[in-house]
Amino acid sequence: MINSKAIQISAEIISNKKVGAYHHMVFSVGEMAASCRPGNFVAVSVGGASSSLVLRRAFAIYRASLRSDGIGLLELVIAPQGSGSKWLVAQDPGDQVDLIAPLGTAFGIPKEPINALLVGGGYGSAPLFSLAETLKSRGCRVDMVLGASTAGKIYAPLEGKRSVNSLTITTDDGSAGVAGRVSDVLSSLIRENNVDVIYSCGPMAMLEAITIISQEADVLHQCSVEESMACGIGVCMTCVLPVEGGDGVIRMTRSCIEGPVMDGNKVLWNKSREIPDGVWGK
Amino acid sequence: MINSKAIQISAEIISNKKVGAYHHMVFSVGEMAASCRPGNFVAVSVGGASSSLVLRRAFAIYRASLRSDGIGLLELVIAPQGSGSKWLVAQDPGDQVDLIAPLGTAFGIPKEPINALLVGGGYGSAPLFSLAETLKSRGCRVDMVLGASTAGKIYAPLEGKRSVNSLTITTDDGSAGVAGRVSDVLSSLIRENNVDVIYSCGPMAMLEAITIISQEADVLHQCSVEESMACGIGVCMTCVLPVEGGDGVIRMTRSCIEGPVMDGNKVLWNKSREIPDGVWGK
Amino acid sequence: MSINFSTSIAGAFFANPIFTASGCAGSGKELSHFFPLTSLGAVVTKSIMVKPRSGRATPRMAETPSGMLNSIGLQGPGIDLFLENDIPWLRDQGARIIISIAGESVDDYAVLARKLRNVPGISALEVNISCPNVENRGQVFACNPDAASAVIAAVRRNIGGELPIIAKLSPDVTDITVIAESVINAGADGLALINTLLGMVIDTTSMSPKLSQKTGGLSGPAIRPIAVRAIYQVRAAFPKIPIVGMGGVTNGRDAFELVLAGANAVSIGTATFGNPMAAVNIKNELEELCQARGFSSFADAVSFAHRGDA
Amino acid sequence: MSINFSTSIAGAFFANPIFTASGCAGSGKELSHFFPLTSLGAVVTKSIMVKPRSGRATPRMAETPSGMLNSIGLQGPGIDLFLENDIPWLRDQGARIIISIAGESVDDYAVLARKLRNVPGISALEVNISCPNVENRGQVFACNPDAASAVIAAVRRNIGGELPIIAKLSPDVTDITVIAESVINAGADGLALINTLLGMVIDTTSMSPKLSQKTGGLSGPAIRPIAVRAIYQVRAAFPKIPIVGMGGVTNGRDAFELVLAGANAVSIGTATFGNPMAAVNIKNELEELCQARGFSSFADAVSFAHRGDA
Ligand SMILES: Cc1cc2nc3c(=O)[nH]c(=O)nc-3n(C[C@H](O)[C@H](O)[C@H](O)COP(=O)(O)OP(=O)(O)OC[C@H]3O[C@@H](n4cnc5c(N)ncnc54)[C@H](O)[C@@H]3O)c2cc1C
Ligand SMILES: Cc1cc2nc3c(=O)[nH]c(=O)nc-3n(C[C@H](O)[C@H](O)[C@H](O)COP(=O)(O)OP(=O)(O)OC[C@H]3O[C@@H](n4cnc5c(N)ncnc54)[C@H](O)[C@@H]3O)c2cc1C
Ligand SMILES: Cc1cc2nc3c(=O)[nH]c(=O)nc-3n(C[C@H](O)[C@H](O)[C@H](O)COP(=O)(O)O)c2cc1C
Ligand SMILES: Cc1cc2nc3c(=O)[nH]c(=O)nc-3n(C[C@H](O)[C@H](O)[C@H](O)COP(=O)(O)O)c2cc1C
Ligand code: FES
Ligand code: FES
Repeated sequence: MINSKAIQISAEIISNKKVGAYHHMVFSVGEMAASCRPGNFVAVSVGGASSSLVLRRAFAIYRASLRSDGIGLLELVIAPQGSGSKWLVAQDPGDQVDLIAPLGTAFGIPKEPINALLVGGGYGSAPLFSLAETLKSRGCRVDMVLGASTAGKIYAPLEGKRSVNSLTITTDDGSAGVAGRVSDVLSSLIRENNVDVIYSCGPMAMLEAITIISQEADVLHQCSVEESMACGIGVCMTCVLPVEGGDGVIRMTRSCIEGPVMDGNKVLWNKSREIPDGVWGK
Repeated sequence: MINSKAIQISAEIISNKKVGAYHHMVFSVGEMAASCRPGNFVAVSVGGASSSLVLRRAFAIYRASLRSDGIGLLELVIAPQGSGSKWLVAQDPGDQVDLIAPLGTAFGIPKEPINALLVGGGYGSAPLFSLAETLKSRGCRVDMVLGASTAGKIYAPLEGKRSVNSLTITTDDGSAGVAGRVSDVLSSLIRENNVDVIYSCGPMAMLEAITIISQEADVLHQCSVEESMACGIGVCMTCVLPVEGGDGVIRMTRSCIEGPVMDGNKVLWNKSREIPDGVWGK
Repeated sequence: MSINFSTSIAGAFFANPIFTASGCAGSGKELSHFFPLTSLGAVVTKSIMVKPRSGRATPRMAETPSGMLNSIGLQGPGIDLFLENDIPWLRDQGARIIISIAGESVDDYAVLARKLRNVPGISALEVNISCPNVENRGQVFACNPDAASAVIAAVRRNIGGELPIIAKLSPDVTDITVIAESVINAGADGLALINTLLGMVIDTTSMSPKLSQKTGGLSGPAIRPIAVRAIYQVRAAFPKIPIVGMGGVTNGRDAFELVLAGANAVSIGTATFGNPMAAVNIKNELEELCQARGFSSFADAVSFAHRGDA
Repeated sequence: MSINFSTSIAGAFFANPIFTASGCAGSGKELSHFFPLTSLGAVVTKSIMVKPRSGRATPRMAETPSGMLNSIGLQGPGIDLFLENDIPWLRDQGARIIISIAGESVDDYAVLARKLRNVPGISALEVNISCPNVENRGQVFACNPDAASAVIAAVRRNIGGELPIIAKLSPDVTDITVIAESVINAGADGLALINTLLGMVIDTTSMSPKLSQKTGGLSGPAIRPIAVRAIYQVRAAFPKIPIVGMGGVTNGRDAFELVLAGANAVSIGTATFGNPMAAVNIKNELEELCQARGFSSFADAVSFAHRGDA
């Protein structure tokens, strides 16, 4: 079922700052901020009154906090890509935006202090910093790997860096950190830090690569997937991917409702534009 | 042919002020301002980058002036009606708008000093004030009648009033000036002021009523018509109305090219959603 | 002044004329998080098939100017699980239910009709015939008058009783009134107009069709002028047939447009993706608009744009 | 790196693949105020008929979400005045000319073809068959394979010589490949896809159809997914037939989409109303895009989305 805390509100933009390739945007959302968990996302209406854009856009919640004076802030990190995200980052403080949040599943937080490795690709780092803070507050060891094609696409704010034990950066072009992909550095980090759980967020190909490594290393892997979403609230069936359920049956599963955070080992990473054999109802 | 001075430019909004039911908007258009004549119009692109609005909107030029320092200003008076005009009046100073101007025909300015009666309905007063100034500068007597449904829809700025010999106001609801329609006061004004030419701009029904009165009184009638326009530059054929040409043939004539200012006596005011008999090619 | 805002479709009564569109509201569960389903005239469920169905591979959607393409491929649990889980839940909500069915053969539809004939609490059956007919080289039933009427006749024979049958037509035909006539003759009590138009988007980066299935159904405001035209044409040809209109309705004005053209009820599809409250908002706006235009009964507004027609 | 950006349609050569769309640029005069007509591949003139024609009463247009309806009704001076005034002027500009013709009977088309057979300086003939056939209860020629092929056969017989005939098809049919096949068999050298879709807008204030003629043709970005699908389908069925694509193209990306689907040239219609420079901008953007995707020749990009098809 849909996240039971989800509400639709008109939120005022409090700030909008360009940070590298991204925009960091803050919205005033009142008490709803208190019900957001790391991993949840928001669905934002884009384009304004006479827009040709009919669908909402999904963005991971970077941070959400309800202050003691009752002001609730929700923060997003947005990569301007197509017309919707470009419209959003062009809005000014004081403008209102219609958003629905919190949506989807959250990263599972262990009861015991464990060793966690957080892996983000591009803007996929967005939900990981609040996750890191939560894990730290539970006494976990938190190491982080962030990868991107190039230095400008690494989103790693200062205050974020402080909340992790170590931060490794990889870039495809070597312009920052290790030249290569996040998957290149994972195995050694898992070994060195005795990792129990990998938390990841980023492009699907990266999540697939991490799944393979996590299976070899026999560690848990919670990943936040990213499928094209038309509604974000579970009614359109566009955001599905094949996932093995608790009953062992593989179903085309809505990532906006049973995700975006999923058990990486249960996902059939299918990039072949086909329904894999064995899926229920094929 | 298309107005030979027409150019397409990206113009910065200099100011945007609400005045009664309208918005008075000023655009920086450079030297083009010098080629605008009373009666010409502009075609404005509306809705922004991801807009669902595909057509330009036409607005009469309220005033245009090229200052000695080279700054050219173009002023419009805009009634927020549907999505395009509402979008336009919601833009802020500093924003850029794509516009094409000057377009269409201008009011004919007599060489001799004559007695002119200017008649405007609603925002139809927009082009009449600069016309009044021009006529005054040629030594003409200029009387003006402005009508609207209600007081708030009379657009008659102070500086405008100064440029006319008399100003009569009519409102349907009697909330300002004479209760009734502009056509109710015309005959007596024509007589009293010895009017030679009527210049008019407003709803088509008003123009038709004025045509009848002008024919009875045997005065010339130049009117600015308002047909739905898709392109404003003569290529779509949506803006036509039946007009008798110099050769006596009635043709479906483009009001964006051979108008908006036309000889009222040559227009077949046809409100019956039919092509009148006698039109060429019927 | 209050207005009689109820409507009826072939004897089935609905408190108001705004429905969900099939496939755009699941079985109502998620939307019930945002509003009580009883506030709508009816919930039209996602087209259900005989067997469980995985649907198509992703990508299943592409946004288009003022619209979208989808190729969900009728993902669903199959009629048995649907009747076990979804229908009881909907009944518990007190919602009016219209069940949409889809098949790959005339026989599929017959099977579905038999499974539904004694199910209590259903107000009407919507028969989605915009499906490829596996027995006829995949030609869509709704694109052929004979195939379309064969489906409706089979449903009519097997459904028994009073349940109104609404045939949902595709606009992808040369003359929609021909298809309308054939399904009416075969026993349809009402029509749903329109299903999506066949469209395609090519991704200019990968330089291949964006959807895994290449083509998909175009919906949203972009197609509203087609929906209005189709409804108007069919209404002109069949003055009495109940019509459920749909296609690009996003606000009360749009719904009113379809009503004036001839719709006795209006289904809301794609607009819900942009705004979960869309259907409820549209209902309120439509009611206000009908009142503002001086109608004391919604029924008087239906087909009003035809007044004065020969 | 420069690219061979020329294209050819059934032997007619064009320096670049961007044309105006018929009815959206008059005879080029007004646009020539904004850019030299020689910068486009061709000017496709407004469909001309045998006699002068007043067109329809206003309102003739309504804006729709990401599109517009029009019912101009083929206003024009008739073929004689057209050949006297417009064509010499266009030739003087050095523009490549494609003449679009329209008729109300097969005979009209035959007459037009004869009038055009010896006119110099024309690159191709576009035959607009989306017109009501007065001899067949007003059914649109393009909606019936026999009527469509009768028109093309008549033009073929009467035009003589080498002038390529491009048949312009309507998307308002159940299967556009059937119409394509019939006109190809009747002698069409190329196809223009697509004409507008039949739509309607009802004014919710007057509560009547907004256009004087009730229905009108839907164009603009809203219909682009339909155009891409139609072009793709026809290209898949007829790998060699030259196709002039059109429908909702507003920028280079859109044009590229139609090219990948199978268009050998792309006509720009409604976009010109929003921006007189649209066609020229699109030409420049398309050339850049083809280069950016690594094509050294425009021809290689045509139908590229079909690579790997069975
Ligand atoms: C759960 C989730 C979390 C996300 N978090 C972030 C984030 O924190 N920061 C960020 O910048 N982006 C994030 N994205 C991606 C973001 O949704 C897309 O970049 C955005 O939708 C693109 O919209 P557009 O209008 O700019 O592009 P367009 O290409 O014009 O979009 C067209 C359509 O495709 C969909 N679409 C396009 N790209 C994507 C994509 N990558 N994922 C899903 N749908 C897509 C859009 O929603 C829209 O419906 C997230 C996506 C999901 C599903
Ligand atoms: C020559 C001319 C001069 C004009 N001068 C002014 C002026 O000075 N101030 C002012 O406020 N308005 C003026 N108008 C009217 C103005 O063009 C319309 O109010 C405006 O186009 C409405 O656009 P919209 O998006 O708000 O409405 P919508 O109803 O959303 O517009 C839909 C479509 O219909 C067309 N349309 C709608 N109403 C009109 C109309 N009344 N006239 C022409 N086209 C219309 C629009 O251009 C658009 O293409 C003028 C119109 C013309 C033709
Ligand atoms: C994602 C999606 C799924 C759909 N699934 C179905 C379906 O299962 N059965 C059906 O009859 N119509 C289906 N439709 C069509 C809609 O019910 C509706 O007829 C169409 O989308 C036009 O309405 P709209 O523009 O309001 O969306 C679907 C449409 C969409 C967008
Ligand atoms: C105002 C208008 C007039 C048109 N007139 C004609 C015409 O005379 N002949 C013709 O073949 N097509 C005509 N068309 C159709 C266009 O040529 C084109 O096929 C269609 O509009 C789709 O392209 P677009 O979306 O780029 O406009 C007209 C379209 C519009 C909008
Ligand atoms: S995005 Fe609509 S069901 Fe998930
Ligand atoms: S508005 Fe297009 S021809 Fe006049």
